[in-house]
Amino acid sequence: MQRIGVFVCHCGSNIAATVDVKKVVEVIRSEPGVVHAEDYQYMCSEAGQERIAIAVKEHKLTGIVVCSCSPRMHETTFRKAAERAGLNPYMVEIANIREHCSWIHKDINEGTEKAVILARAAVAKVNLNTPLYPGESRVTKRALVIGGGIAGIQTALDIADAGYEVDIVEKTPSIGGIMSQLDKTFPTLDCSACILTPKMVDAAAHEKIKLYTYSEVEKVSGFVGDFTVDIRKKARYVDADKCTGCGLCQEKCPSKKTPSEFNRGLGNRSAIYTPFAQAIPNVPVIDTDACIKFKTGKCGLCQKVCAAGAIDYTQKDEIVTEKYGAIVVATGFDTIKLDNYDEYAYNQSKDVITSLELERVMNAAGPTHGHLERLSDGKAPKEIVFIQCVGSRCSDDRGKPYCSKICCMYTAKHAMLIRDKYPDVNVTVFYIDVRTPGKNFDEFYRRAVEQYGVNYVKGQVGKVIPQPNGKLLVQGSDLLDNKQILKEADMVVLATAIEPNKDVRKIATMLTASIDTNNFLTEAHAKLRPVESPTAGIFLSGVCQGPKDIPETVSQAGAAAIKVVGLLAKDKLMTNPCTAHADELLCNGCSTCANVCPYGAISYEDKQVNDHGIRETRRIAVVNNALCQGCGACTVACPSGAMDLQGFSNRQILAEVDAICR
Amino acid sequence: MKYSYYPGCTLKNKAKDLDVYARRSAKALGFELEEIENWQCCGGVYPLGSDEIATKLSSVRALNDAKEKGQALVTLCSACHHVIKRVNDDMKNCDDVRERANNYLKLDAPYKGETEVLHFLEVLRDKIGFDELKKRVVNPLTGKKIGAYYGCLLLRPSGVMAFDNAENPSIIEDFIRAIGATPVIYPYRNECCGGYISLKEKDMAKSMCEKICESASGFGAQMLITACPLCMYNLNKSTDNNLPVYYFTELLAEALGVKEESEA
Amino acid sequence: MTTEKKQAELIREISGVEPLKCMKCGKCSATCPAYNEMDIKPHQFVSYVANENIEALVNSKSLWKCLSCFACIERCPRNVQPGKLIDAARQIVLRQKGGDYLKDEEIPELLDEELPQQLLVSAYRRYKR
Amino acid sequence: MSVNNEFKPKIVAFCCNWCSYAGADLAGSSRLAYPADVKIIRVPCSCRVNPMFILRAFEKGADGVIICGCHPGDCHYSTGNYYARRRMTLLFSMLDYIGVEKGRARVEWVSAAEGVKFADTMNSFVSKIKDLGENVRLGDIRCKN
Repeated sequence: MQRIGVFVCHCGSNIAATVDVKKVVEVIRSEPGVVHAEDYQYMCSEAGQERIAIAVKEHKLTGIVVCSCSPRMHETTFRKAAERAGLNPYMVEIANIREHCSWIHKDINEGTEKAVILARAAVAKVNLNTPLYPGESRVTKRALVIGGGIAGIQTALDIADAGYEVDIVEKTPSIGGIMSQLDKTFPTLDCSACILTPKMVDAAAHEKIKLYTYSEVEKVSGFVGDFTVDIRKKARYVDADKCTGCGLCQEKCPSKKTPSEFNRGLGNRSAIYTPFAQAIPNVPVIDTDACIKFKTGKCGLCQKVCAAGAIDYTQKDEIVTEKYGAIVVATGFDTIKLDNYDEYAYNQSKDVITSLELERVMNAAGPTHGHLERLSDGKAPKEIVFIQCVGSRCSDDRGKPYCSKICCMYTAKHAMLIRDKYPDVNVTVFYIDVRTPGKNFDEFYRRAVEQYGVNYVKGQVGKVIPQPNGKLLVQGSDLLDNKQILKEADMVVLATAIEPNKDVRKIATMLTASIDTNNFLTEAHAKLRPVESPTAGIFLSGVCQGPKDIPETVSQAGAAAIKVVGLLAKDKLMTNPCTAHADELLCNGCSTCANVCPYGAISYEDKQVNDHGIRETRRIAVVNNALCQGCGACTVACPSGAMDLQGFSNRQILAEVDAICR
Repeated sequence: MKYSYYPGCTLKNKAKDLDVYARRSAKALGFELEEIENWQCCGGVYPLGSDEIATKLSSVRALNDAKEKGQALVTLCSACHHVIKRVNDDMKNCDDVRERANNYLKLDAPYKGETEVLHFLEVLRDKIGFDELKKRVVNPLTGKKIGAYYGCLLLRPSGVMAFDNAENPSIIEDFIRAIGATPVIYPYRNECCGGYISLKEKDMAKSMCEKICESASGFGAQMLITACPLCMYNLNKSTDNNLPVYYFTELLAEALGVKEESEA
Repeated sequence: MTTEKKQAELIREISGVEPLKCMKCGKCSATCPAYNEMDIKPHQFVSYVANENIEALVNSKSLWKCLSCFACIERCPRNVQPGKLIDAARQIVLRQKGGDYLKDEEIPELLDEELPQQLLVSAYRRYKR
Repeated sequence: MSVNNEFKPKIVAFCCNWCSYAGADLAGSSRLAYPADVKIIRVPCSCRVNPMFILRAFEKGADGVIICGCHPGDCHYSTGNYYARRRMTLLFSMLDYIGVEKGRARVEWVSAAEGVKFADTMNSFVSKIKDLGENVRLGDIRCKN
């Protein structure tokens, strides 16, 4: 029989207001196994934990039940307290009488009654608890960063600077990401390339960083400290060791009609290409869908002109398998497709563009060489309308329910840059709210209005109406004047919502990292663990976790890096002891459990058993405790009832059921 | 192929052309429109109030009639299509409306939105196919520049109507291409003509239709086509025939070479 | 409960619209083809109901100017459906005695040769109980 | 007091640690009320819920049992909720077969972000169970006083 101590927390008035804690203490004393019960103002405080230690000693406790907040909050705290008092930490159970009781019920009788039942269930469970001991696993001292945008680059640089090896896997031919497509950055208006390119070069040159560009993560297995990852290096058809990056092949390539991804489809590129001039690595790839050689077998011009002999049409995809201790997801974002917003005439008019397309139009290396012009006729615009929140803050299935966060600032930036460079161009911004929290952000927006004369109109646009004369009639609300405005514009720029990169769901599935309904990766804790995934060993960097601008991305990248470094600095990790195990006498080696195990943690061994005096060799399931994550799928699948889960055993759960139904 | 057919009040009267040419074209294309017996007027306007039942019953009767015959229900008039399609959606998805309507009607078997409601244009697109239609055209309207006028009722709300992209539709343009003519795309094609407002507020409807016609002409349309008698009426009132308006079925019959055919 | 509060609740009930979903972007008013004819604008329908300012709403001429073209409903990013609110307000008026907006004796002079039945039927449903 | 006569159902909710238990926590921290009749048992994953647990609950006098897991595709262990879904489909059809009313047992997907859904789900489940009344079919008569 256990000797159980029950500790009921008031949590100030959070619990005590709707649960009569004294009554709980009084009632629970008579439960089997309970030898001590007390209440205290704040059990999680140092004094509260001290009370546990004293009680363990005084009453020779073997098990502890804390009736308090959610175990997701303080289970670890109380386990550590128990451990300090000399108990096995897994002899502690929490009865959640705050989130699951006091906070949702108003009536004190009802709350007290429920708290007692929850406490009873926890006592019933502890009666069956056994000490558990975590195992150890090793840590591979190398990190993987998935995604080579500013988030991935910064994370990799910070990890590498701390002395650990780190690989970046980037699916496009160059690192740089969306930031490389931007012209200027807010709120200081530095040129994006000027601040990004040096970082790209640093990453490429760093002796601890290895770049896998034009590569994708194919398969992930293992667990924190010991991941095994297959990386597919897609065939570039260009030998990176031989290529000098002279660019002659791109110049001579006769297939030049493929929309350039880098220029957001506003210009064309050749079939053999580097996405942009500062690409890293400066090694082109052949787009086989566009290449005449691949489509017809004729051409081969690039091979002929390549003095270095780097073109190799026979190259094949290659799979590289690497080991990592930690993985950082930095897959970034893209703008949403605007097919659900045809009232803004994006698909009907070339002069309606997204803000990211405007970045390319404004950029000297872009399709118009930095001249602001209408894409339909090349004419200089005189009247430009910006529309905010296109696809953001939409709860109607057409767009995204969240605020994309960066649009207010980049629109102010665009408006300001245009008014600065082309003072004769009028700029109107239709906005719902201007959201510019951040250092020097609101000042920046106000400068656009006060110094640059940008006309901000509070109200959304209903429709953009292309006119026969080529102009665009913008029909919008002016809510402050209570008017419907019709404004003739030459160009319309849509602040298009951003969404996580399309591949993130696939990657999250491989990593068993959780993801929310908007495809943003979920943090382990929204406030206190914002750069970690709930899956151990997986970290988050940049927009894959939620919309953010460059300064925030860089900060988060650094935070993710230090978390990775903290992990890699350890030689050994403790593993979760709540794992499955098979009862050797009951197991018949049928393989059902191995079939349902998502981690491949179960294998079979021929073992000598002594079944009530009968000695024989049987095929028996063996669980690898380092691989088992403790989901329990096998325990239910097992036809003979041999499989059970430590910490959540059949008997423990049944005891809880019985206690609740009593 | 046989479809149940709901003509609606106006097609028996002021909009006979819309009906007659549709029937002839259907015959030429090898499908039959079997008129629902004793159909009642749909009311012309879908009742938005969630507590309205009586005003939805005539549509339910027609829908149930088609269900009992195991046929899809075809409509021509935009307003009828709008009302019937939305009532059908209520019967399928709104427990309260379904329960109350069925309690009232006491049908042999309760109606639960089983009938497929198709606009004639959807039959052409989804059942016949515009490629097939193109093959059947004997008298292509080559060179004609036609603006499609959708109006509001066919397209909105897009979730229920599921007719086409409500902001940038293409079904009538594809139809125009199939009969050999050239579609003219203009931005006001899905803006309202004023609808019923023209009874009492003639100027309001007129100014709305002027915008539509001006935009269409501006983009080079020589004529407009529509599926709705009320749109037709409102547009005609404001164009002074500078921009003639036709029912799409009339051009269809012409292209199929059955316009002049006497009804057998 | 005041009459206005009751009526506001009735409007919510008839329309099935939750005015609190509105984020006040004004897209409905930006989209409305009858905007200039209205005294209370589409985005205000929502705030009038939310604020239980029903007396003004039911006396508004906007009730009779809305075309039910569903543009505001289609384009609303929050699925608020202001068009349904104004329709419910109209229902409240029509369901009262003498609430009809169209008198039988007005009709003959409104007719003309081409006028389709559909127009009369629709107008009856819009304007009369 | 009339309260004493009111039927207070016993309801056991199995919640997976990663999504639904966190969803219940969120319901709590958002102060979203649902009846105290619901008592939650934490399990690592919905796939840990053995049909035996549910039968035992009914046997011991539970009036309703609800299993909550991560949304399909979002399971922390990738596939656990799919197993749960299949197992429970089978179990429920068996319960139906032996005469336990449909609706006494339910599976719902509640994410860690869905505090509102958790509370709504519990409210609707409790009212369903109240409609169904006391569970008599599987109760072990030996357990009765």
